[in-house]
Formats: sequence, C-alpha cells, structure tokens
Amino acid sequence: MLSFEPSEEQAMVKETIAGFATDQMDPASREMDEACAVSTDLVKTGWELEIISSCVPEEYGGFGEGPSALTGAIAYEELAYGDLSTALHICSPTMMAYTVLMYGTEEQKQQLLPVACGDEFKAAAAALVEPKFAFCPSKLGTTAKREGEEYVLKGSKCLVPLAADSDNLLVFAATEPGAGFAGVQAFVVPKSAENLVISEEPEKNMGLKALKTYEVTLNNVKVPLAAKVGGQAGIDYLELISRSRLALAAMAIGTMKRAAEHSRDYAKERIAFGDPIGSRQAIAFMIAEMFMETDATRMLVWEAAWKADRDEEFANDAAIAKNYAAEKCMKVCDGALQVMGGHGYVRDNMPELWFRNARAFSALEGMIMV
Amino acid sequence: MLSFEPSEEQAMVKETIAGFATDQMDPASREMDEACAVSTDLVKTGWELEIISSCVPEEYGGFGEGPSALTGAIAYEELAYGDLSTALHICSPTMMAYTVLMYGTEEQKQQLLPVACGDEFKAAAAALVEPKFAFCPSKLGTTAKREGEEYVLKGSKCLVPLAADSDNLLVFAATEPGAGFAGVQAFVVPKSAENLVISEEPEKNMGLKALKTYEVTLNNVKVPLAAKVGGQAGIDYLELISRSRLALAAMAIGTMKRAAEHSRDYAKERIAFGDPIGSRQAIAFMIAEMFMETDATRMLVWEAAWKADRDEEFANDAAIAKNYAAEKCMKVCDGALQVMGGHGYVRDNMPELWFRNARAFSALEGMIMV
Amino acid sequence: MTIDFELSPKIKGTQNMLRMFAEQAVRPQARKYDEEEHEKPWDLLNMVHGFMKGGVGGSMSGGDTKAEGGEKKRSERQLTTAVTVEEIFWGDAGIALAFPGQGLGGAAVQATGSPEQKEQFLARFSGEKPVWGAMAITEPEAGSDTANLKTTAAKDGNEWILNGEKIFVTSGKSALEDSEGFVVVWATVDAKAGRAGIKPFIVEHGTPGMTIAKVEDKMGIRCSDTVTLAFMDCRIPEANILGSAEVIDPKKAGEKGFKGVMATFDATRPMVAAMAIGVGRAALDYVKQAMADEGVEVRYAISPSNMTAIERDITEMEANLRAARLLTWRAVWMLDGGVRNSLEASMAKAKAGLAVTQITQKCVELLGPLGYSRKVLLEKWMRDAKINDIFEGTGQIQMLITARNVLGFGRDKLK
Amino acid sequence: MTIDFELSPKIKGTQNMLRMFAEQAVRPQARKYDEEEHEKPWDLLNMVHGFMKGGVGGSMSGGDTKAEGGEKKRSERQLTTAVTVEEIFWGDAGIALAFPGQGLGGAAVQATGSPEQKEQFLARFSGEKPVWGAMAITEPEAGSDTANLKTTAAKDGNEWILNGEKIFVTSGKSALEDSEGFVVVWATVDAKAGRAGIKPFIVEHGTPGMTIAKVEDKMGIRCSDTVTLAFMDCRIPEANILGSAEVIDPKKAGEKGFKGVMATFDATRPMVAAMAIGVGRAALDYVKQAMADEGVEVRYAISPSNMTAIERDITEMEANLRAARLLTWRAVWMLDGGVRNSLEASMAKAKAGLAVTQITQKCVELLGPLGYSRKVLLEKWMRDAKINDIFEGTGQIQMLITARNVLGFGRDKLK
Repeated sequence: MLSFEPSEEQAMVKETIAGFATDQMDPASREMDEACAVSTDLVKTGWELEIISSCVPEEYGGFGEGPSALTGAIAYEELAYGDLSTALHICSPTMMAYTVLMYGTEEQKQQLLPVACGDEFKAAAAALVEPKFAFCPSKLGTTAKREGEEYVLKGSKCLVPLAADSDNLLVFAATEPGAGFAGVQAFVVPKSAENLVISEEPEKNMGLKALKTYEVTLNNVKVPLAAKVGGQAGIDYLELISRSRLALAAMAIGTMKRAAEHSRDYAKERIAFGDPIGSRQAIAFMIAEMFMETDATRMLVWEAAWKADRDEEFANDAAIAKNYAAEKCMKVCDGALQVMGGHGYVRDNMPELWFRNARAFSALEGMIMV
Repeated sequence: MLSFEPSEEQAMVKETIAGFATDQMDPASREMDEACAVSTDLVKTGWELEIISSCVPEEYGGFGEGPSALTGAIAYEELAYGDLSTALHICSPTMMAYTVLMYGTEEQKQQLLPVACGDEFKAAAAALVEPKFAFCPSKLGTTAKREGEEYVLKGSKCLVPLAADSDNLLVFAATEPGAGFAGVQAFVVPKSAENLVISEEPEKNMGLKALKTYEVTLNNVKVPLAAKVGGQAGIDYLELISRSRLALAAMAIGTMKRAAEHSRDYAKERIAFGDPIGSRQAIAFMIAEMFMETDATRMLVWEAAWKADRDEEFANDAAIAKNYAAEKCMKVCDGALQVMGGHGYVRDNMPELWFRNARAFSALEGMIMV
Repeated sequence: MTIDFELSPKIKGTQNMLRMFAEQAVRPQARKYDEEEHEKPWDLLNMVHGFMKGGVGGSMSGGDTKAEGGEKKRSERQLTTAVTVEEIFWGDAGIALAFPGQGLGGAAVQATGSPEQKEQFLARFSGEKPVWGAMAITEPEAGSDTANLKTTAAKDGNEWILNGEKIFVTSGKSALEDSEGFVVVWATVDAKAGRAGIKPFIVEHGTPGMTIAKVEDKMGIRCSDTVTLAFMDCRIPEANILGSAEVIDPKKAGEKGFKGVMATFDATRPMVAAMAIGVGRAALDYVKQAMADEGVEVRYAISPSNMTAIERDITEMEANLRAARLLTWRAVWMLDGGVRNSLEASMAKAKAGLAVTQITQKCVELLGPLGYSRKVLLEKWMRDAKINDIFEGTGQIQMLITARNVLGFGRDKLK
Repeated sequence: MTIDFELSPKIKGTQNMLRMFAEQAVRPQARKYDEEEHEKPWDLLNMVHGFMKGGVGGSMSGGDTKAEGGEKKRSERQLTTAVTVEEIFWGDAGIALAFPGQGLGGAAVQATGSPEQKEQFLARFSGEKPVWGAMAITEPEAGSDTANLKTTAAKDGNEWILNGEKIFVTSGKSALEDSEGFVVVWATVDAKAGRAGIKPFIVEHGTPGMTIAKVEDKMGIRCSDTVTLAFMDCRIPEANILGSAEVIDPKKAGEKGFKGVMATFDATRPMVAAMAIGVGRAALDYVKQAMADEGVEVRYAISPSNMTAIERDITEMEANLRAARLLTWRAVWMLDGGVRNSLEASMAKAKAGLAVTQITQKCVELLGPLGYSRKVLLEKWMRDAKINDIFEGTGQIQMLITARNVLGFGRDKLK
C-alpha cells in the first residue's frame, strides 16, 4: 500500500544522522575544504554511526541482515547534508564491504568484512572511474587477463578515495572487453602488490577538496585467482554500479536540500530595494524550484531503492535517478550561489563550495554503495 | 567592417513586405487557418512582391542577379510575421527555381525559370521530407537508379507543398544510398509521370492548416536522364539544404517576433491583482526572453546567410541556426500562449495558432529556399 | 508504516481495468471527437455513467466516495482517483474531461453544502441518466484574480438575483443544456468587502436569466465543452447559497467560507497533475514503441555522454514523468491521510504541467513529419497537454503558491 | 551601409596579435595564479602596461582611446575593446581582470570629470609604471540597490569627509596599495534625497582615513583582487567630487549627474558579456579539441534526432556562444555609432552570462573525471565564468532591465 512514511528504524537513523550532520559536519565544512582534509574527529564520530556494521550479519562482525538500499539512501542524504567530502570519506569502505558481502566467497567475507565492521574506521578504496574522455562504466579500459593461476590487471584509475590509506583496493576490470557491464569483474588487490602505483599526492579537483582521492595505475599487476570477488561466479557488476548510483544520488539530494534551505533563509532575511529579495518572483521562483527538484529527485531515488530492496529489476531506475540527481544538484547549487550574488562567489559563504562539489556527481561512479 | 544595418535595398524590401504582412496577411491568418486554405488574393498580392523574379537574371525572365541569402532571410522573416502558411505557400516555388538557377542545365533553366518568373503565381513543389522515424536529409529512403537512358525513382515523400497544383515536382533522391549528402541528386518529375501518386486529399497536420501539403509516392517512376538537375555535374545537395534551412529559420524568426510582440502588448494591457500582468517578474522575464531569443536567432541566421552570399562554407552555420530557430520558436510561442493563460488556449486568440505552427520547423526541410 | 510504492491490490485492479477500458473504449474515439468539435460520444458517456455513476467525473474533484478504502484502513480515496484519472487521460484527455459527474461544482457542494443541499443537488449524479456539475469563477476581466469578481448577488426577498458574466466554465453546456445539472457560481454580495464578500451560489439548469452566451473553440481537449455564462437578473432561491451569507473576515470564516471552498482546489490540483501525467505517458509510450518497432533500444544504464541524443531525451522524459507522478501521489497520499498539502499539491501540479508540456512537444519533434501529422495522436497530445499548464491555476500561479509556502510569505509579501 | 560580419583589417590584426599573446603569455600562467591566490604576475603586468598603457584595463570600461577609429570613419573603439576583451579572457579571466588600467573608476572620470580632473587623474595611466583605477559602489547592506547607499560625504570647509564601508571593490588593492591609483567612491551628500543625493568622489591612494579592511578569497578569478574599503573621517579635497555637488532631480541632472555616471555601465555591460564569451570559447575549444584528439567528429548538418548526445550538446553550445557574441557585437556597434543601447547591452549580458555559465558547466560534465580535475583548466573556467552572471548586475538584474525596456515600464511599475 502506497506510503511515503519512513519506518521507525529509518526515522531513527535519519534523526540521528541529521543531528550529527547539522551540529558537527556542517559547521566544519568550510574549514575542511580550505584545509583539504576531513576532520579525523568527524570520521571517528561518523564511524560510530555503524553504517556498515548495521548491515553486515553477526557471523562477519556486524549486527545486521545485509544493506537496505532505501535505508542507505535516507542515511546518505542526511550525511551529505552536513558535508559531502566527509560523507564520501566515511562511506568509502561500503563499496568493498557490500560487494564482498553480496558476492564474495566465504573466505573473502571472513577476510574482509570483520575489518569493515571494526570499531575504528578503516579505509578500503574502490577503483572504478578512469581518466578518459567520455568515460562509461560499461567500457572499462582496465583489463584483467587470466594467465594460468593468476589474473594480470592493466590500466589506470582515478578518483580512488583514500587509496593511500587502504590495505586493499577493490579494482574493477574488464575480463571480457567489449562485453559491456557483463564483462566486468572485481578484484581485491593489496596496496602492496607489485606494479600497483598510487599517486604520491592526492588528486586536486575542483571540489571535494577535503576528500583525498588518488590516481592508481596498474602495470600488469598479478593477483591470484582467489582475488576475484565471488570466485567462479563473480559479481553482478550492473547491480553494484546501480546501487552505487543510488548512493551517489542520495548524497546529491542532501547537497541540494542544504543549498535550497540556505537560499530560502537568505532570501527571507536579505533586504534590497526595501523588501526581502525573496519577495521578488525571479528569486522566489528559483527557490521554489530548488525545493521542488530536491523532492522530485528524492522520489526517484526512493522508488529505485525500494525496487532494489525487493530484488526487482532497478538498474534503469537507478541510472535515471542518478543522472537526474547530478543535473539538478548542479542547477540547485548554481541557483544557491546566484541568489546570494557576489556574496555567493566569495569563500566566506557556503554556496561556492556546494557549487564546486555539485558538479562531482556527473563524474563519480562506484565510489560508495548502499 | 562590422555592421548590423541592412542595405537600402534590403530596408526597402523589409518595409514593403512588412506593410503587406501587417495590413493584409496577419488579419486574415485566423480565418485561413480555420478554412484550411490560403487566400488566393493574398497569394496574388504576395506574388507581386516578385520575390523570385527579383533574383532571376533577365535572360530567364527575371530582373536580378541570383538570390541573396541575406536579403531572402530579411524578406522571409517579414512574410512569416504576417502568416506562416501563406508565407510558405508564396515561397514554395523558390526551391525549384533557385535549384535550377544555381545548378540547372541551360535547357532546364530555359524550361523552368520563365514560368517561375511569370506574372501569375505558379506552384512548383519540392519533395524532400519522408514519413519515417528520425528522418534525416542525409539518409533519404527515396532512391534514383540509373537504368540505361533513364532514372527510376522509388520512395515516398510527405509535406510536399501544393503538389497537386504543380506541373513539375522537384524530387530529391539518393543516387548513391549511404553516401550521405553527397549521394543525393534532384530530379524534375512531371506530375503526369506514370507511377507518380499524389495523395487525393491534402495532409492534415497540427498546424500550417492553410498550407496544402501532400504525400507523394513514387513507384518506380521513370524519367529521362535530362530530368536530373545539372546533368552530369548534378547539384550540391548540402548547399541547397543549407539555404533551405536558412529560409525556414528566417520564417521562424518572423513567427517568434509576432508572438513576442503580442505578449508584450497583452502584458501591458491585461490587469490582474490591480496591476498589468507584465509588472510581475515571472511574466516580464518570459517576455524579455522572447525578445532576447528572437534577436539571438536573427543574429545566427544573418551571419550564416552573410557567409552564404560570400560563398564561404556555411552549411554548419545554417544547421546550427535552423536547429536553434526551431527550438526557440517553439519556446517563444509556447510562452505567448502561457502569458494569456486560458485566453491563449481558445481559437479566438492567435497564440494557439502560432503554437501549432511553431512546432513545424523541427519537421520541415527543403520546402523553401533563399 | 514504511515507505512503499506498491499500489494496493484494490487500486491495481482498478488500474488494470481502466487501462483496458482506456485503450479499448476511449483511445479509439480520441481523434474523432477532436475533429468533430462540440460533439459528444454519447454511447461511451452513457456506458461510463452506467458503471461509474459520476465516479470519474466526480474524481476530477476527488469526490469518488465509491472508492472509500474501508473503515479501519487508511483511506485511499484520493489516490484511487489520481490513478483513475491518469489512466483515463492516457486514453484521451478531451473525452475524459467530458465524462459525466459532479465536477468542481459538485465538489464545492460536497465540501461546504448543508445536508439539505447535498441531498437536493448531489443525488442526481447517481441517477439513471448522466448528469454534469460545473463551477463558474473566472470573469473576462478578473482572470485568476478571484478577489476582483464583478458578478453580483443581490438579496431580494427570499431570492438572490445574479448579474454578471462568467467565462471558461468547464462542462457548462453539459451541465445546463445536455443534462439536468447545475453550476456553482461565485458572486459578490458586497463589492466593497473584497474576498470576504464573495460567495458561491448553486444555479439549476434552465434557471431563467442564465444563458450560455458562447461555447469556446479550443486548441485541444475539444470533446470537453467550455462555455461563457451570462446572468441577467437571474433569480435563484435564497437557500442556494453555499455557506453563510454574512460578510465576515475570511480568516475567521473557516471551512464554510471562501477558504473552505478554495480548499477544494488543494484536492483538485493533484488531479490536474494526474491528468497531465496520463497525457505525457501516452506520448512517451508512443515514441518508445515507435523506437522499438525500429529496433532502436534505449541504453539507460550507460553514461549520458555515451548515449545518442534520442536516448538522452527518453531518459530525461522518463525521469520528469516519474518524478511528477510520485510528487502527485505524495500529495494525494497526504490528503488521504487528512494532512493539508497545499505546498505538495502546488509542487505536483507545477512539475507535472511543465514536464508534460515539454514531453509532448519533444515527442512530436522526435517523430518529425510523423509527429506533426494528424494521422498520429502525438500532435493532439501536445495540444491537449498544454491545458494542464493553464487551468486550475497556471504553472506560474503554482510556482507562486509553492514559493509562498516555502518562504512563508503571504500574498502581500510575495505578489 | 550593409550588414557585414567581417571585422575591419585593423581589428583583425589586433585580434590575431592578442590571440597569440593570450595563448603564449597569459594561458600558461592561468593555473599558477589560480592556486597562488592574491599573487600577481608582475612580469606580465609590466609587459602589458608597456605596450597597452592601460588599454585593456581601460577597455573594461571602454576607455581605450588609443583604438579610436580615425576621423571620418565610423568609430570602432567599443568593438575593438570587445574583441580585445574576448581574446584576453580566452587566455585567462583572472589574469585579464588584474591587468592594469583605469578600470571603472577611470571610466567615471573620463565620462563626467572636468578637464582639470581628467588631467590630474587620467595621465598616470600612461606613465611608466602600471597603475590601477577602481570604483566603489556596493555596500554590505545595499547590494544592487544603489539608491540606498549609507556611505556619507559631508562638506567641511574645502574638504569632503567620507564615512562608510564599501565591498566588492575590484582591483581595490591594486589601485590603492600596489600602485599609485585612485578609487571613485559613491556616497550621499544628503541621505534624505535618495538617488539624487548620491555623488561620485575621487579618493587618491594613501588618503588617510581610507583602509583596505579585507581582501576577499573567491571561488574564481583569483588573480584579480576584490577588497572591502573602510572610510573613517576620510578627508578629500573639495575638487574631488565628480559632477556638481548640488542635489537636483536626477532626471534634470543629465550627463553629469548620477544618470551620466550610470550610463558608463551601458558601455560596461557588453564588455562583461565579452569577458564571459572569452571564457566560454576557451571551454568549448578545449572540448572540441579533446573530441578531435579522440577522432570523434561533430556532424553539424545531420538532423538533431540523428546526432549523438555529445554532438547535440556541442551544436547547442556553439549556437548559444555565437548568438551571445553577435548580440554583444551589436550592442557595442550601436555604442560606437552613438546610439543608446541599454536594451541591447542588457540582452547581451544576460544571454552571455547564462550561456557561458551553462557551457562551462556542461563542458566539465562532458569530460567527466578529466573535467573535474584541476590538472585541466576546464574546472577553472567553470568557476571563473560564474562571475559574469553576477558582477555589473546579476543575470536577474539584466533580465529586469531588458523587460523594463521591452515593456516600457519604469522601476516603479516593474520591481
């Protein structure tokens, strides 16, 4: 029966995270952006929200029954509302954890999940995006060739979060180039692996400055067959990508919500020509659209996530939602800057930061997961 | 040296046509749309503007030195300002006339141009558009195969203006299917030709109701080699298409201008909540954008036409201008309807007619030429 | 409670039934009654009346009491209506708008009428013959400025005397000429009192002094009649006023007053959104089928920069259509839960009206000459869709209401 | 006269020269002075000053007298400036904005100053060392509401005493700290008189009582300094007022009054449009080159429904960029012809600001991870471009001015 009301558990998750995001993340956002580093205290506290362990079954160190895409989407929206870089940082281990949880062999689960459920935040990077024109996850240039009892990985990746701090990287590579989504598998590659090169310095991007991302180059990196997630069976790459798209779209919603509320408050207080600037239709309609599109995006994400949780076909829905979210998030944050005029362009105020962060969503794939 | 000032001749053409359009075409527009027929009086008067004969050299019955794309664009904008269906009707023989003038053999010129310069309007239809999904002029389904001393034409066309009244049709067909624009040639086909079928009734379209267009089917229509325009050398199809796009884009500008001015006047007079509706930013900005985009489109068309007149490469410019014109014309006419609200939706007022006509530009190709 | 996008079996049943009905009984007649303006598909309308007894007509205003969702269970009346509306309008907007039923007029009676009035005026909708109800608000000079109505209602003994002109009365001819219906007319009992002086009056068909001055020729939804009503010393019984006759501050007037009747629009706006979505879905379905017939598949999951232009158009249209539907469902879901939804209703209508205007125009464009031809219904849907961005408050009005809600500004602060 | 889109040989020469200069001298330093905020490329600035003597800086306000187009011939001064600006900004917006020259401050002196004032204040721009002029209008509370300025100018003997705070002063630090320049400060001599009481005053660098309270950290155009100026009993000579000191109805004040100085903005707006276009062209050029390197061709002439998504993006971006440029050229062409161009100037800036905001954002999107990385300048152009939709009047203000011109409404009728 149709309902838009979160479950009690979801409401609780939402409330808890919203408090953390509003009271601790949001106020630290500017400072972290200028410092190009996420506050370790925030990561510590954020980790205590037990986002991963609440999804991992007891046998592997958690206390849950697998991730819920919908609950995840609700949680990620609230996290991103506080600060996008921190939210991505805290959630970056989900890609490895959930991939292994959903498709990993028993050995892989035993090896990797308990770490992901530890009391301390432990980085575990996923390497998917590649630095090339018109990148598409269905056309990975990174390949994994089987040679005897090994796989040889070759290619280069970028936007790999916390790669330098990760003991293992989850590398997505094409085992059957040209086969599209069906031809991609995931491999657990130790950072120490020979011929695996992680850029000395973190990447410098327009936004997400506080999030440390790296370039990773694989020059014929050899890994044992056991490094392939799921062994023979392997993974359902399209499903992972789709769950990742929902995660990213959810964070876009949080970013939009924050920006829309900021514009609303500013437009009510800021006086020009004797009236609040929000009393002029041009500004007022911009703000109305920000709220409308934030809600619209949330609806698309929720419906797709709901399908995922019911094991219904949701890949197309997730793609539609993610693309919509990326576009609208940019539009909303552009509007938030525009509403403030010159004040939005200086770094004393937040809109320019959201503006720079917003564009990331069209470039990001497979960094986090629900 | 940069200048946006039309020549004296262009200014005169503009003024003359503007008068005709405003005083005679515009007032008759609604009636003709409802009657699904263009007024013969208007065609008669419009023909006396000597649009074609002013471009055709004396030796072929005119008094000009070939068509000027720029002057044509200025003239067509003014005609369309009055009524689009009538404007297309009056200009429909240009496709045949200019194609023959630019590429025809001496015989073809002698045969066809004097007629096109006659004192009486004489229909001469061009058949280019085809009724298929994702139609593109570079992928014509209509083919012309050479068989001995004949060409055999096969395929179906639509949106052929005044086909039933034309003695000859200018049929565009692929002589080298798959060769894109380079593989298309034009053929002069007598209406009486065997296996040439013109639909009994005119087509019924959403707009352009007053303009009689037909479906034309060619079931292996045989024509002599001499029917191929330009003989051996043939035509430069891409240039013809491009000049046609400029002609259509120019008419889109006239349509936009008329709609924008109507909205401006209505928004100044119409009172709601104590003020003219134009005193509210939402409506005011819509109208400002209508004028801005009308001017923007004119700039693109003028520059491309100017290049054409200098025999510079202008195909891409013409395509860009036409696509821009088609999109903006729809947006502007949609806005003109929206500004009037319910009053714009009823056929007592003009916006709904412009709204229906505007969408035609994304479907039209090769109907008229400058 | 938990988030759930699955419709209840009951609604799904209705939906499937209506989908079949729309496809087999409505869609095939769409073109005919577009070309033959001012005609009515009587067989269909009688049939509809037969098994709906004003259901769908009523549903335009959420009056479908038949669909009441049981005692204990949360009501799904508005949701049922929204789903119903989308399906019928997928079939054809013009014919759907011509469906018999109480319409906005009946909705106003239902919302603010006395038991006697409901008895007297609403019973007819479940009678043997189809009957229409209509609402007359707009005036030539007033537009959406309802505070400025010029139509007057003067008390004379135990009668009201109405004078004035009303335009854009949907189904006015159906209610007053083609059936034994009525129209709810808004008039001022005290010109100086502004909004507070405006009251709704029920005028029966055939009342002397009320004439249909004009039946509009429209761009679209041609099967539905839109009329101008002229009132010249039109006398109606004293009892035909809805709510109290005294002029009091509307804020205090409460549910029975102007505000009360206006509140019925909060229920109406999502239904107009649902109408739009039905039309938009019709267009998008058609184009997707055309592509499938051409063997062109849409690769939703690849990155947008790898798509063809048409693929990206399709994905964008789907996103907008779905988002509009979900915003609409959220608005009616709130209403079914007894929650005021002015903000969400305006958002839904604004989003749906704009989205579907763009979708239908884009679909016509994509099909080129085929889209522009009246051989195919796409061009009709483009004409029909446009009304949803206009009636029951234009897209601009919806944005204004949304903005006022978001910013917490009154009509004084945000004009 | 006839329509002609070909630039005169003289301007083409300038254009080619500047294109080379921008590519070889400006572009290579773009990233450095984005990362090293508040630093200046002195070698380049000295070089620029050497051969331009304030040309480009002046050109921000159309003050490039060197480019005067001879006696008989139609002036092409503004056009030359627009072309110049586009080329330099194609190289880098931040560095271009940091170019020395008279800027808006100098422009105001040129437009409304007495011969003595021009002599005293403008000569310096052709001196040996680079000098900057600045203009201080905006205040923390006023924004674009210039009628509401709080900064006061009180007459005391043969001096004016300025008190107040000004924000967003472009090149304020360059003018007052890095060179021997000046700033034109707008202050009211009579708070009750509103717009009529507002006068521009010239304040020399190093004048006691004027301090740089803050240098802004910005999202983009970081090479250009934007400062806050504080005036505390800042005394300037009586003669430093531009125009007359008496408070008269601005309508009668004519060219020397508020309106006169405001008119310099009509010349400025198309230049801001040209700035935007330079940045937009940089981004579009980059993406087209990237495609060419990938062997991806753009098929402009096929029908849009046959294009790839990227092809359609490119054609749309080109259309918008060209249209913006031509609207801009039209506006400056009118100015060169001595025709008032308030409408056309606003249209040009509105179109250019919006088009380039969208183009740069789309280009970053198209290149995905590469576009988002600071290894490539695309992301910088997206940040830089945004300022053009904001300064010298936001896009909304431009639409407002355009609408007022189109509708013939004053600021009273269309707020």
